[in-house]
Amino acid sequence: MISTAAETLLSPIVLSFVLGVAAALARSDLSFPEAIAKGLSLYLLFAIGFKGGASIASHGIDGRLLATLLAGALLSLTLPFVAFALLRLLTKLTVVDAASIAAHYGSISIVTFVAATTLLAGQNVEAEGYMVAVAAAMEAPAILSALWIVARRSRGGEGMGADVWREILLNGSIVLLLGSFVIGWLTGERGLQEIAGLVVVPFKGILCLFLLDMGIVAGRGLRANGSVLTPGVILFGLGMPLVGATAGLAAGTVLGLSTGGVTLMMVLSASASYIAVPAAMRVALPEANPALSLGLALGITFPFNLILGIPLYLAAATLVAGGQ
Amino acid sequence: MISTAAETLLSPIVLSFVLGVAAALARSDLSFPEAIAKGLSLYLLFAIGFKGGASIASHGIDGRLLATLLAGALLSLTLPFVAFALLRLLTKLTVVDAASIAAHYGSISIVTFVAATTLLAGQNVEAEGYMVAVAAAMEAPAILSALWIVARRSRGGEGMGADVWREILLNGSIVLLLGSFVIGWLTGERGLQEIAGLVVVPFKGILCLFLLDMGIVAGRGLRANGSVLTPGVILFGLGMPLVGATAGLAAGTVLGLSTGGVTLMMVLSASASYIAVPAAMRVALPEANPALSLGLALGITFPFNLILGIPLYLAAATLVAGGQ
Amino acid sequence: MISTAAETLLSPIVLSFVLGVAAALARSDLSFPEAIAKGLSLYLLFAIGFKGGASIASHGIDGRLLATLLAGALLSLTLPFVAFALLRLLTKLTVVDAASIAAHYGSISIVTFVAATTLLAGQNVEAEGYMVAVAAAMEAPAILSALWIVARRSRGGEGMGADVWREILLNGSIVLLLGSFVIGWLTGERGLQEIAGLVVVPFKGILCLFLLDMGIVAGRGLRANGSVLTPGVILFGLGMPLVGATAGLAAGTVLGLSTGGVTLMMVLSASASYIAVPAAMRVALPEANPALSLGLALGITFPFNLILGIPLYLAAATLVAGGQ
Amino acid sequence: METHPAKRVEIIIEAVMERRLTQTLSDAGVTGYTVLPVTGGSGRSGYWNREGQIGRASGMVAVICLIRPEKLDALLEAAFAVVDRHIGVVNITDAQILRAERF
Amino acid sequence: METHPAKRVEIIIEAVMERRLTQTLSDAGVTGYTVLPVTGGSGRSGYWNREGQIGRASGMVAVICLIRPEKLDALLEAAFAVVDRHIGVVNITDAQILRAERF
Amino acid sequence: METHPAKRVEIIIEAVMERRLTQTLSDAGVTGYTVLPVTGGSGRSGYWNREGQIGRASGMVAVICLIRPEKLDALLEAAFAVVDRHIGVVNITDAQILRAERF
Ligand SMILES: Nc1ncnc2c1ncn2[C@@H]1O[C@H](COP(=O)(O)O)[C@@H](O)[C@H]1O
Ligand SMILES: Nc1ncnc2c1ncn2[C@@H]1O[C@H](COP(=O)(O)O)[C@@H](O)[C@H]1O
Ligand SMILES: Nc1ncnc2c1ncn2[C@@H]1O[C@H](COP(=O)(O)O)[C@@H](O)[C@H]1O
Ligand code: NA
Ligand code: NA
Ligand code: NA
Repeated sequence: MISTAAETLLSPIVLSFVLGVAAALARSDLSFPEAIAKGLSLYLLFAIGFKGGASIASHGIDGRLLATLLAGALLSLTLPFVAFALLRLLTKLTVVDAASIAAHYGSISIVTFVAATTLLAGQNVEAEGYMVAVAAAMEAPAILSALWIVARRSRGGEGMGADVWREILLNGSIVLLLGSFVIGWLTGERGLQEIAGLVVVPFKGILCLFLLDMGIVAGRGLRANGSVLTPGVILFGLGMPLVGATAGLAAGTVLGLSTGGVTLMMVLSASASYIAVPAAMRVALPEANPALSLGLALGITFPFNLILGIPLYLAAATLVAGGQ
Repeated sequence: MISTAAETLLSPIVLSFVLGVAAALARSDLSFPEAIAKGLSLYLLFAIGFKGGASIASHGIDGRLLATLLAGALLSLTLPFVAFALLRLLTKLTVVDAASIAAHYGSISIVTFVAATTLLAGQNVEAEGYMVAVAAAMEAPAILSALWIVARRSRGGEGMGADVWREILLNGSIVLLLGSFVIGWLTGERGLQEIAGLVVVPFKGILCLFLLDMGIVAGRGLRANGSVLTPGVILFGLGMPLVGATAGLAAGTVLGLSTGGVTLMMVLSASASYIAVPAAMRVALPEANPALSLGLALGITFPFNLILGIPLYLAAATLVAGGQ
Repeated sequence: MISTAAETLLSPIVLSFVLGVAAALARSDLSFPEAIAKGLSLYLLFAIGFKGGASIASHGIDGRLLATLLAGALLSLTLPFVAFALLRLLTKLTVVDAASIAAHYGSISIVTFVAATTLLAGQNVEAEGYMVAVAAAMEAPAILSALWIVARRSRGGEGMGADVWREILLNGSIVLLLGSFVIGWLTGERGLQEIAGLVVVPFKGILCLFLLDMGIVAGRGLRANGSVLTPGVILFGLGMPLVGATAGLAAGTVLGLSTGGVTLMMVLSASASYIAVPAAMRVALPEANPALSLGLALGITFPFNLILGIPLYLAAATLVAGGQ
Repeated sequence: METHPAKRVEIIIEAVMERRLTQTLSDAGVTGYTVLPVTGGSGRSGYWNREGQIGRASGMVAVICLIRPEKLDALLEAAFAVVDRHIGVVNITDAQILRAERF
Repeated sequence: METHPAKRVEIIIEAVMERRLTQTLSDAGVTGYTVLPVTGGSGRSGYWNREGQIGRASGMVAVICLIRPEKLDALLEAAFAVVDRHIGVVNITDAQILRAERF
Repeated sequence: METHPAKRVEIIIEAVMERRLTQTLSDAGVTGYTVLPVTGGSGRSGYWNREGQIGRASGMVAVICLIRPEKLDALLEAAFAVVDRHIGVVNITDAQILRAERF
């Protein structure tokens, strides 16, 4: 496991993130235009969805698909309660702030998922193609739980109409991920070969550029708002991934997923959203401090998962689910 | 032909467009930044132009080049009259609106051309490399005809100075298409090999992303302005491509083009502009409703050509021009 | 050498630049969105830095590295004095304008460097991987010299605080270049293979697109402000690169670099900054006319180096340093 | 040239609220508005900028409405309902407009 | 600080007409203007936004001119000639400027 | 709705000077501002636009500050110190604001 961690640390992917953080902390003006950052994220979603679908098309679908989707949604629905309880224990945050953070941690970070897939592939660990769909299924339920917590505990929270729900369920990243998953499924191996020049060849390099940008954003966030990250909050940001990963390990093992699948289930549960949920929280819980949840998700938990978490989860999954 | 159509339908290219339309109709916020959309279109123009030129360089130039260019320009010049007559027959549109639409249909849609080239290549049907230059030659003449119609029939129309003409003839997409065509021609097979990593390897995948964006824009247009598309207008949007394609078939056959060449001639004649002509019409015929012409070109005719038209035109060209 | 020049001239890289200039001079509206242009430049910096680092990792580091870095910094520090003297001799520019231009010419143009590396590789001439680091080391010192000249000769110049110096030394392009150089070094050949699909495969094609954009910007600059380029100024723009290249040739030979290394040392010395220094000059010497220095660097010296300079420098380096 | 008095209302609001704001304005009978991008800013909740961001959570937009003076109150009520709990500032200036028949 | 009265004219017009407008302004002796991007809007001709668009047909821009009050009429005449048949709105506010010698 | 008088100061300045300007404003006690992108313009130093540019040397930005009238002078002094030797224009308009407690 230690050698895996070292290898992870020396992967261009991780180093690119580190470079971004360092540049931002040193106050370099290195930055990506907003349009480029968005373009990179559209690319990653399209590619990862497509490859997931194509992999299903060639490996056949698995009886576990439905059960895994359900398990993912359930994890997303329940983890916010755990996160909320932990936050109330460890910190003095308001109900609204704690609930907002809990929503982030119940949901998932697709780029952590992408990085994990890539690092697993680099060690020849394959996973079920439909884990991409599971990722999509885990994005939204956590929001529901967080709003329910707020509704019960405080008078905050804006009451989310059907309109807001449609918006969350049809948010761009979910639609693109699932849409390209379906396209990959329909066109299969042949479709993959047709567009491998885009979705496979430059994939890892583009992931590096994306992580470089994420590093810059994370570093700038830490520099500007690092002070909101009190020790209790940071402790949560390091501990909650382990709690989530344990839940994911249990679920993945019970479902009988492959080692790679279990690892990804752990990664999803351990990761915290930094695109979809932040926007939803601005709409639904405007009183929550965005610097707090974003700083935590992007500045603490994301690097933790990227650098230490993924090798750790793989080791645990290998131990429990058996060698590959 | 039916199997070709099915294959077309299941190509990632077509499915990406469908995904975009579906996302927009479902009111997802999935969208591409304007800069990325423009960047993708610059890439496609550069790549298709370059490859066309390189193909000429290696296959040698054909006595038919000049005649084909001329025929293209003539088609672009005459088709607007047919389109205008059809519109007056089928719809109650004003002279200015009908003329503006006619300009769009006399001109061409470069992305339809690119998609056709790609789908043809997928079936090992090659075409003359200079069809790219023919596409460029067909962009502008239709505008002239439309303005002539308006000048004769109504008092609208802004009188286009030399200034406006230079602007249309030197519009970015024509210049990039022809420019990269010349570069491809000059640098030949060797130049192509040097930059194949950009203009060949990821080409099809980037086309998918571009069509995804076009689908989103088309779907949003249909949702916002679908009501302007009365049955008569829609009928025109489906019938005019067939009229154009027939003219293209005749011209291509008389010119003695290859099966692929005839198909592309049909595609060009059948397609309707959605970049160059709309901008020109805003300048020259500001009274024309842009939602109408753009909705028709992008929302009706483009998908029709992409999904049904291209396989149909290929079948017709094969029948008339003989197997490959 | 003549055949090399002809080959250079017919490379898609050079022709793309020419196309951009032609389009702008013809007043076409062909243009790249700002975000795309920035994205392309980030890509080039990342790729060239990474490949330089990876090359060191596999070829081992060279005792000459430190000496070469030092020599580069010294050249950057001294060339502005030569440039300033030349300008006072050849033109009637103010002290501030002359000093600002001198800063541009003491510093380097990374895209000229990238183009040279690419053209050299096309002729199987390899260079020391650490030349990328030398390029970074040569960016800033020239600014110091220019400000010193102004401080001594006139009352202009804004006094650059520590703050401004940090800004210049940590400017985005230096940080990205050096950062990716280090990543390439750390991850080595294996890292390069992982992301070759991005940093190698499409590299040359992306360079073409970037040069197309640079051509457009250069052409527009010439059209808008060409009148500031008096004969004396133009003479400087053509002569200074030769002076710089000679200094680079001497330094490279004394250092005992390979033919490729000497050529790149000449290219760096001969080239003029058009990203980092212009921004620094706007801050530090706002009275200097930016149209002048930018027009000269981008409109005269860059094309000169690209088309004539690079083959000339290679020939000279071959002559002096001996065939590869 | 003939000009007509109007009010120019400029609402700087979180990007995530753009659609809600414009919807509310439409419902309040505001027939026209223009949206400008915003790249950064600072206020009580600190400094932000859009560089490198991909989500809409941290950006803002500026919405400009030109309206007849008598419609001002309706517009402000509507805008306030949306802005109230959210980050954002609203300013109103007296303006003159051409082609008043359009407003 | 010393300030001087001026007019701030804001013209929101179709992107395709930008060059024609600024050319006309120059011809009318307007020495300075600034162009801001616009990402979306709504008016009598409905809602639009720039996302995913590649052509210039459907976008707009905002052109801001600061001028001495006495030049206002000339500017408005010039602007109106371009805006007249096209989509667009024009508003004028009273402003104060620094460094009047520049205008 | 209750509104409060304020000043709307719009500073159009070189992009390279943005950080210096906002820093100076903060130092002068200006608590809020918003930065808008600018795509092109024209003035005594000629025409420019951002298309295809990659450096910050040739672009500008517009910084909008809403402030209480009594703070105007302090702001203008601070802004002038930065703008003085640089390209840029400053205009001030009278405005009304909602939620004055925020300013
Ligand atoms: N006084 C002001 N003038 C201009 N813009 C402001 C002002 N105050 C706040 N803003 C804008 O509104 C955003 C949120 O403000 P706040 O809610 O005070 O954090 C800031 O980031 C600015 O973009
Ligand atoms: N009252 C208004 N206030 C601000 N912008 C407007 C207004 N009316 C129109 N616009 C802008 O001008 C564009 C065209 O307006 P229209 O010609 O009414 O469709 C709209 O899309 C808006 O961007
Ligand atoms: N009168 C004006 N109205 C609006 N913007 C202006 C004006 N004068 C100058 N500007 C802006 O300030 C920039 C620099 O102006 P200048 O220093 O006069 O070259 C121009 O490119 C415009 O963006
Ligand atoms: Na999670
Ligand atoms: Na056509
Ligand atoms: Na130099």
